[in-house]
Amino acid sequence: MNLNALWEYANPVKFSRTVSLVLPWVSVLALVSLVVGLVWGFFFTPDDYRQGSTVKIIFLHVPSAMMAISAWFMMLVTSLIWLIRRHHVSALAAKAAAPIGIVMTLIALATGAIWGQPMWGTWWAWDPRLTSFLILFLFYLGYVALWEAIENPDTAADLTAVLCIVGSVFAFLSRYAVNFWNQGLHQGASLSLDKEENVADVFSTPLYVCIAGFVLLFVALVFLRTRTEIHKRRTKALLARERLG
Amino acid sequence: MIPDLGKYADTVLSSYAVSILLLVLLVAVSIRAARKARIELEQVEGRRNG
Amino acid sequence: MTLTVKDLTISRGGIPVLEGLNFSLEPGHALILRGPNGVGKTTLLRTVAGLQPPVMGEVHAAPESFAYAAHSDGLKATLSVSENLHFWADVFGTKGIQHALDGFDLNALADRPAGALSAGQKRRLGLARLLVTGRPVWILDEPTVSLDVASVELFANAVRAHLAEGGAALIATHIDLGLDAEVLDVGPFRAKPKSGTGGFDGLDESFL
Amino acid sequence: MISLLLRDLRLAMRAGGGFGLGLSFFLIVTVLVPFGVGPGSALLAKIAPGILWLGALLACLLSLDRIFALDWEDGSLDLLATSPLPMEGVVTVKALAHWLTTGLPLCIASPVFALLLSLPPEGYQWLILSLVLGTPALSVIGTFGAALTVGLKRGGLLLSLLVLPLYVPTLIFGAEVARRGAEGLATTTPILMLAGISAGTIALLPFASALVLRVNLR
Repeated sequence: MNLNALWEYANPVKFSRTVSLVLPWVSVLALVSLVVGLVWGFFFTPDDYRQGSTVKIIFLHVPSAMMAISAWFMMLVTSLIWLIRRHHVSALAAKAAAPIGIVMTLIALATGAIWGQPMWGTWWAWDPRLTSFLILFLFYLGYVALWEAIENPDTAADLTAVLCIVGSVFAFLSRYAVNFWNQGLHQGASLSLDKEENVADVFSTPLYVCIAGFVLLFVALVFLRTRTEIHKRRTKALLARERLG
Repeated sequence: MIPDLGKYADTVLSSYAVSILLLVLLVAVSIRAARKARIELEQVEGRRNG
Repeated sequence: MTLTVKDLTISRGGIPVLEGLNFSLEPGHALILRGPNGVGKTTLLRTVAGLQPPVMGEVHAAPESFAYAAHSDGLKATLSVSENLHFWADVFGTKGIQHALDGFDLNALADRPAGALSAGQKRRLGLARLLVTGRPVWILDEPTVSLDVASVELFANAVRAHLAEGGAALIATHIDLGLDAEVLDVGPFRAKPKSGTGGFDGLDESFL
Repeated sequence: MISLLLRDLRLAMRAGGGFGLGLSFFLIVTVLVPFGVGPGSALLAKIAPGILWLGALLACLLSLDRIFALDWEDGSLDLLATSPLPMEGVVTVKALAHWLTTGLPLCIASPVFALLLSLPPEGYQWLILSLVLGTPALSVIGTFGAALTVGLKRGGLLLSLLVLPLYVPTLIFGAEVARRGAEGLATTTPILMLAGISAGTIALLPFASALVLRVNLR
């Protein structure tokens, strides 16, 4: 496949049309895998011998945490594409992804706190990984606030793109700073290839289904929200043109 | 219907409730915004072409 | 050739406002821009000065040849008139501010803080800044705002002297400065909505 | 560029320039802390490094929106952008001027404030060292935030929201140096990290700030 053909989707019309074609399928797939994964996880998994039934929270906590980071990473990539190739769809996709990232971060934080209450005996501990997500949450807030504050859409796209890149570096630094600041109580990454013993097989399959569901949901929402942003931009441009006469 | 969650029932149920609520809210807000943006655009386009 | 503008399209807030602009400015000449309010004169001047990028087309000029002056004069209220001028002279790497003080009749005010000047006096100081830049092409946006008749004459003389020395000036103004200058009405260059791109299908990267 | 620095310093010294404002703010924070947590010197000594760093950070934050706001309002920024000075240079000078009028006085005055909070004597040198190493990063990062929000109405609050998360690593390592120093622990690692962050931000961030400022002037 010719890689250059990919850039065609940077055209707002082509993008919108493709979204209209693909969105129903992605949405259905997302819904099905989310329902299957969560029902499987909630009803048909055994309790863990250490954590009891709280182990069922990983089906929400792990995928949302992964998506919280992936969403930011996607924003970083689309911001770079915007700065380098000036494709508006790219900038708008970054704008569209940020609120999804916020919700994912919130879910990760909330489930983490709720899980921590019986496990650690406290709602909130300044554990490095929870703290990192809190900082990520602040970055998301700043990013969205900057988009909202600026009137001119291209200026907003430029400034938020730079903020996203600079923010990524500092988020990365914060991660290490926080690790250094408090060597914590979180168990190692719940899902990683080299630590398979952490998550037993009975949990891993529904977990994979849930992760797929979250990814598909993210993709569907980004498609939908980006198309919304394209429509808004078009409306704004037409209104501005009307005012010019 | 609900499986035996033992002493952690509140914890697990509230996690699922909070998460699903947030996800549904996000989807609802996105869909509403999409509909609103589409209607506004159609109005402006209509005025322009009409 | 001091300044050449080719097929320039400029935009404000992402919407093209002027298109197909072509003009050039030779040393010793001035070009007056006219056109109704909001047509894009300020945007054009800012684009030529390099403060914002053009949508299409090119601006050719020797590097670092512009001195830009717009509605705000960039004066610091707590610095005196001569301190303000000395600062800009230092920034532009030129020596001496006496000719600037003379040119705009500011000698008597030299030690007064800029904050204590009247609006017209501030404007004169802002324009005197042009003389200390040592740049050949002046880009002026409504330079005569709040100037009285005598001060307008001072300004016109300063422009004439600048042109006589081989400088050039691009001025957006509504009053007649009595300069021997070409006039460009930018009204006819107003950007037109592209025909044939009726609906959503036709939208391009600027969403029009 | 030196003339720009001198001008900014002169403006800061003159009436209404806000010089010393950060210092006074720092003083007030330091004085208020014992009222909040009680006068016991053991507790104060324990939290002193963190409080002093937080105070320095907030004092820095307080004056950030002035970095470009005045030059934006009176049009100087447009004129500087068309001047021979490179934008990166302008941004660096602005950050330096901010540090000289805010960070440096904080570093110099910090022993007095440390005294008020009963910091153990062996902590003084580490506190000063950490501030000297860390406050330049605070000024440079803050200049980036100020460049992002220049020209925005009600930009001050947004500026804080944008800058505070960026301050996290500097604060952690800076306060860690001061804390470990006061407790007589090894300080090499946080010092190296703090110095690295400062050096990195000073070297790289002005390019981002200049880019952002040019976008904002469009």
